[in-house]
Amino acid sequence: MTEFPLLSLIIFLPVAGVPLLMLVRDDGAVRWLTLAVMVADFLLAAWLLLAFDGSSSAMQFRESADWVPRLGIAYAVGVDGISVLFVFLTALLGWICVLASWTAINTRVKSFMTCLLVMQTLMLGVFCALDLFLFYVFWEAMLVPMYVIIGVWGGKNRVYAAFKFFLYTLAGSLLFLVGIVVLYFEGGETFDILALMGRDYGFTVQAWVFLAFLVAFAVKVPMVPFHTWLPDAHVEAPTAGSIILAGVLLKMGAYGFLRFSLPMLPEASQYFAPLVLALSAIAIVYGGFLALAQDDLKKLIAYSSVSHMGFVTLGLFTFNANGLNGAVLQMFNHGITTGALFLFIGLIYERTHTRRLADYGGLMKIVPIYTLFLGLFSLASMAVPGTNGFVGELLVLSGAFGSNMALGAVAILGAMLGAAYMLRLIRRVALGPVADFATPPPWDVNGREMAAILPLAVFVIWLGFYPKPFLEILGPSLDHLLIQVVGR
Amino acid sequence: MDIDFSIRPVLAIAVSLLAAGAIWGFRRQADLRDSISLVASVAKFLIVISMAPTILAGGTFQITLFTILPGVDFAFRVDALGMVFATISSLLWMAAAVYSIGYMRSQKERAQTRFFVCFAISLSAAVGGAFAANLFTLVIFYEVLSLITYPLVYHKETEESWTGGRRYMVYLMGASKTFLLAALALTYQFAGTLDFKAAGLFNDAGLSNGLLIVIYLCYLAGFAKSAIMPFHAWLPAAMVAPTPVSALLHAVAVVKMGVFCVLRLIFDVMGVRLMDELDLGIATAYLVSFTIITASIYALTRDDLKARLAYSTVSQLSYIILGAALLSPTSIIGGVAHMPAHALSKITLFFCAGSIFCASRRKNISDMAGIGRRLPWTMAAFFVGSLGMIGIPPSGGFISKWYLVVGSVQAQEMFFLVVLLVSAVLNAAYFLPVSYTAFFEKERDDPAMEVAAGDIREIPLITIPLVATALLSLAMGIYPNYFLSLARGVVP
Amino acid sequence: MIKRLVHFFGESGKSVLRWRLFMASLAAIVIADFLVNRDHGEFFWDFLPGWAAGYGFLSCAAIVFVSKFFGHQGGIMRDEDYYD
Amino acid sequence: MTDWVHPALVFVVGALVLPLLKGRLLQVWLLVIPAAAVAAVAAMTPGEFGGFEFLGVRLLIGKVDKLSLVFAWVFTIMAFIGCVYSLHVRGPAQHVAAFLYIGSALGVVFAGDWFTLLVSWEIMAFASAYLIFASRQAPAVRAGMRYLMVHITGGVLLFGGIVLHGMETGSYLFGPLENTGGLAYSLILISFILNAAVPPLNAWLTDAYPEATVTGAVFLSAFTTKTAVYVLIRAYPGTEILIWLGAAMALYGVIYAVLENDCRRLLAYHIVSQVGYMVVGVGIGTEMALNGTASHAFAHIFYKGLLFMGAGAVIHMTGRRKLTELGGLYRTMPWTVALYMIGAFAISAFPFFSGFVTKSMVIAAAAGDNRAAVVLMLTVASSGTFLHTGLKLPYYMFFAKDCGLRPKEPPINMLLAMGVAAVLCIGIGLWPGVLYDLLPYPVDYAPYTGAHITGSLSILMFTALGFFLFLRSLDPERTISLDTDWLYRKAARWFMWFAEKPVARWEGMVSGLSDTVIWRSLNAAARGSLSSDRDIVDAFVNGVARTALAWGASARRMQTGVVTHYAGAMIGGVLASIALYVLLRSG
Repeated sequence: MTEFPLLSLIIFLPVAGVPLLMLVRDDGAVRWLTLAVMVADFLLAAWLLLAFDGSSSAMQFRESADWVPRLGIAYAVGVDGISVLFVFLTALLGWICVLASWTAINTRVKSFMTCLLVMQTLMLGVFCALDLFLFYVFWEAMLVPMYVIIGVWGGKNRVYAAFKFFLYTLAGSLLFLVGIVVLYFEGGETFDILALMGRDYGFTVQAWVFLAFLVAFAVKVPMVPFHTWLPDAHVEAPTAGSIILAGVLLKMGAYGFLRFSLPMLPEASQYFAPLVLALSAIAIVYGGFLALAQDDLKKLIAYSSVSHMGFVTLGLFTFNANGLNGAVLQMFNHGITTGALFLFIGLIYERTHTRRLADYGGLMKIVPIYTLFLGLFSLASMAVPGTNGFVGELLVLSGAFGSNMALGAVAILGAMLGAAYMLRLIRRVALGPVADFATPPPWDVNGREMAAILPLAVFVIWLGFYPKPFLEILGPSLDHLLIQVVGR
Repeated sequence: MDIDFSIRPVLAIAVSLLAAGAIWGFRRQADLRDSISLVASVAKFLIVISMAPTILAGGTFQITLFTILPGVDFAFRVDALGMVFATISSLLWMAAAVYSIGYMRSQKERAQTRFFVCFAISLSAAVGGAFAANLFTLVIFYEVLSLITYPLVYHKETEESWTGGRRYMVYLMGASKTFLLAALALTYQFAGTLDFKAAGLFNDAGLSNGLLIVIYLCYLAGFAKSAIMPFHAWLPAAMVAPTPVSALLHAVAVVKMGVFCVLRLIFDVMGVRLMDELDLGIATAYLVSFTIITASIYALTRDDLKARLAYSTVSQLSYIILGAALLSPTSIIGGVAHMPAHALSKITLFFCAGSIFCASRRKNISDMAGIGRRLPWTMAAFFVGSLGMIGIPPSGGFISKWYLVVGSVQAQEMFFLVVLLVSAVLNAAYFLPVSYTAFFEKERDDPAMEVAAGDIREIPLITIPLVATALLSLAMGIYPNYFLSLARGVVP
Repeated sequence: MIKRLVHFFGESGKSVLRWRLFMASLAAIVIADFLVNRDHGEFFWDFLPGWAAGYGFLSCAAIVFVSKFFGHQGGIMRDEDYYD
Repeated sequence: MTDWVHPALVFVVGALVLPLLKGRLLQVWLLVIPAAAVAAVAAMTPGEFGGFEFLGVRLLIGKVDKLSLVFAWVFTIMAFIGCVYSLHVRGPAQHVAAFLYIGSALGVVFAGDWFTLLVSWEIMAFASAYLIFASRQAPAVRAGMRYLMVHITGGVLLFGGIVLHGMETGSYLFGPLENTGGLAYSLILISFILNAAVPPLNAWLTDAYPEATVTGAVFLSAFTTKTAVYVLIRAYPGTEILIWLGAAMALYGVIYAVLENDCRRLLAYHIVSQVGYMVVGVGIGTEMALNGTASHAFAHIFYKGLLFMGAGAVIHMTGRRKLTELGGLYRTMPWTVALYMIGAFAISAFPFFSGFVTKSMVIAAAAGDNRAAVVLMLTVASSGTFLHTGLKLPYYMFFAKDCGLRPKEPPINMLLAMGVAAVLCIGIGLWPGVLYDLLPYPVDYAPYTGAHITGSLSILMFTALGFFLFLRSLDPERTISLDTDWLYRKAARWFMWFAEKPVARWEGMVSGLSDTVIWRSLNAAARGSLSSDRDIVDAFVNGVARTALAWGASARRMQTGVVTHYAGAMIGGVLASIALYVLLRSG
């Protein structure tokens, strides 16, 4: 609709910031510069969200230019109701990550910020890409900065974690690539996603490709049993890394299902739905139990992500409106909430240098404001009515019940576990007698941290009471998707 | 049935929220802080009662703030049932506000600001639930109430109170996170809406009876606040809280919220017709009858006064549900009228328990021999309260019991007539001994007691409100029209 | 005057006199019972002079012994601390 | 309510004001209120007053006819006497209770509808119970609790019966019940005869009255059973079963009285016996029988009051209540003896005493109804009455062996009260006409026939003869007698066992579930899945990872974060797989 290449601007603005970084020496300046870039990017994303026409399911803000015409590869970007949300989410978390690593990262600041900026571009690219090859490039390239972030600025055991992360995702992406190639040939030698959606593939092809994609995405989501890289990665990653991982990277997998598996391989999707649903249900409960058993804050949240992403995949494969809406909303919520929770753990870790649940207690008394928000996000994560989590969970569960009673029942168990481990977290960390910490209080959140927290808090409440605008943006695209999957 | 738009429901909820903020703000000046609760409680009551005339005239107030999900609004609607609940909670908050000031100060309790803040918010939650126009809104406030009362339960922060608090959460959150959530999801998926409808939500959903029954049972279990056995254990566990909490919240606001939800479920979610067709009404009636009798018998064995009161509450709540579940107009009136009747009497009894504790540090009935001479007002009020629980005229309890009994006869269910009568005798058997021990048994001065019998005194700030509530409970017996006509408004 | 009357019944010295007076009154009553007119009555004993005297005496005896029998043999009479 | 003042209202107002008064003022008030009540009754004319709508029930709190007036008269006068008798009692509490008690009894008497009846009935139970609790002895408190529980149970039965009745007939107006075979009929009957202390429902009375305060017992003896008789007359006239219950009851009381050692419990058993006459009267249900019942109740209240006052005076002065511990008091309490004996003669129906003109009416009614057996039983009972109240009790209390006590006469107010009662006992005996005019139905009965006088005299005097002959075997023994209260006293213990053992255990188990089952199983499952995750899933992956690490120096270098090598590895993998696919496709 607009000639102005808004999307490209959004995608490449962060990278464009990198050379600027090279010009400045002082770390402080680097931080400020990065922040400026990220915020600018966020503002653009916000403008994109506002300018987006929620009434249509079509791809908007499309741009395309030939790239390798011989192979039918093009540079094509565009957003529909689904991806625009994640562009926005990514942009939002971008500058929050900068704030989160403001003091946490004090070695090789410039390189770190560079990684962040590159990462940002690649993630945005993934959500916007309308060309399968382009998508894959972004998707693969993302590994590198993430690997570096974990491997360089990570904790004691970072090498192990980073390598594990890499191994998993590489294995996944290779299969993904194979799948892409198959689609390329089967779909008439083009990488144009929309075109590929239009094609009708034979069932066997669909099945094989679906399985290939399934592994690729399952690793990213992650789904049981491909989840074990997640806790290690989270534990070792610096705060910003965790936020990106939880907030955005995990969404890639689900986004992959939405973009490719469901619309391109509907029969296979329906055929394999029971498998995915089963895995999701297992992930929900299994993740919940694992979270309940953790004694490390980051691990706890990491496993809770496994459980929550289980809800997402569950919702996706119920193939009904409630389920899909819930799933996408849940993706967005999870980005906000879990991102926030990792941020909070980062904040407290900076001060206490411990993540063991046992070392905490009575934060309510010494850092009330911090605890207040921690409580808010924990409640959101356990989906208390009035927070964003509840809306998503309710929709997903409705969908689950709509597709299969037993499925719903299992998912409910997961919801209950969510309450259990989150309440345990609050009880241990915030309430009770004050634990004796290495660095003595008082050290409540400062203005900079507040700036990072508040927007997230706003979204928690907003989506909790008034998710309508988001659902309206999603609505048409998901209806369209639903038609693509079951409509035929 | 005219519907007016009005901001008043929102105001009624907001006023105590604002108060909570103000209390936090003035946490340094104790007097100012405490007076805020008083002012807020009066204001809240006035706002609520200002809606009474319209409601009594059969009208309703409505205000829709915005749409949450398709078919789900964030909206408030004031009708007769909600008005009953809102009236008693806001009315009794005034008494409780005075009482808790007296209590907390005489006890030199810790963390008073937190206490008063949570207290005020929980009142908002209660009234919010009372005025909720649909399940979603209702559940929001339901959960808020569970969470905000948690700090009040573990208030003392002793080992005992932590375990009590854990049980509280395990039951309330557990039940709502499993059963209630499931019920909501099922309802939203199959009925497509969560709005209250007098005819019920499932009429054109075309669900199998089995599924409907499952949904109903999920709701029933999910609203664990109504303390139907076996989902009642959180209530005795919550008795570790300071007495004002037990009094207003665990005798009035929280438990009534649970019962209120069940009544909403019966009247506005399932709908009377469906309840009748699936025989759910009668099944529920049998379930709660079991609760009524068992809880009463168990109360007999408790020597700790608050525990005895707690189990009496468990059994009395089931009276209310029984009345509704019998589905006969008169029994419904009885059930609804029993909400205020029980609230007035039970809050009096808890106030008395607290008063005794503050004055004498005694918790066990066996230690209260002859205390009636020392605390005449308190124990007299206690006696009046017990009359209400047994259902002896001229207490309010008699009125509701009359309707319940007439209703059960009307419903052709002699069994429940027997249940009601037997439990009345049981109530007498566990309440009257308290009075006669206090008044007629010889005072023995045992050195183990913290406070010697000699220096037990009434504490004015505590005694005045409990006498007031006692008089109120009598007043309802003599002039029940306000609540009765509201109750009539509930009958579908 | 009342005092004297009461004491008359109490003092042991007057027991013989009391006994005689008592007997005399009994005799008087029985005689009177024969003199009064019995024109109407429901049952046969209403027409028997002296019936009442006998019946009274017998019922007295009956009450005393029957109830004492129940009390002792029927296990109705128990120690005062039976219940505690 | 201008033309009509409910005497109950008078007493309630009186009770409300009482706590404010003390000393002389209190005593004056104690006399003014009953007097005012008597006046209110005197000013009353038959009719219906104070009708209104409540809870959708048509109420009629004032239904005045001759029957209610008789009872109103006797209640208010007895109230006056009782107040005089208790003038010396300090503190308002007991008086308040007494006033409420009397007031509620009057409420029953004028109740025109079941609802008012029920309300008064319940209040009566509580107010009267206070008079028992008030003596504050441990046994009294326990007995009071039993009394209260029994009456609450009775009230509950009445409650249920009334509701059922109201549902059956659609009207709550208080009137005769016809036996429709419905549950209501029997429920109400049971609750009524429970209050009338008809065996086997009599034990509450003989259990509790002797434990009451000295003054309280006087009121108790007057009101509860008599209100029961009143409502029986109203609701169950001519109910066959009542005749036999009544006759049995008359003997039951007498038989137990023989065994009794506690003076007031002995008198209590004679309440049972006397009420038996009234119940018989109700059962017969002829005009004469009902007259007899009403009048006997009227007379009974005074002489029984007098007897309790006498026994009370002794207890008040000596502090003892067992016949075995009393005796020889006549020396110092002649007036008490004399006044007591008047009551004794009245209850034993000596000619020219009140009992003579009322009891005989019931017996005559039975005779008129051709019930020989009943007549004989009642005659035995009256002989027994004299045997105990007229002979045994005074003999062992005032005469017999000397217990050594030399108590003074009771306070003057007690003597005065007894005097008034005595005057009434004699007055009614001498001028029965006055009473007969009050009765509900016209009376054509002349008590004073020669045969009747000589007959009763010989029965009584030959009873006396028997008494003196069998004196030894009548000696009181230090025992208590088991009555039907044994049942619920034992049952209560069994029930408490049931509550404390099975129920409590079950409850503990259920409410423990959250901790024992839910919480534990959750944690167990959590720990289980944790270990499985570490030892199975992750172990596998780590195995792969290690091999991969061992796979070459490149892996070593990887850790330094040199990116190009991955790129290399990646691309290699990609190319390999594509090649593979192309191969497959072409093949």
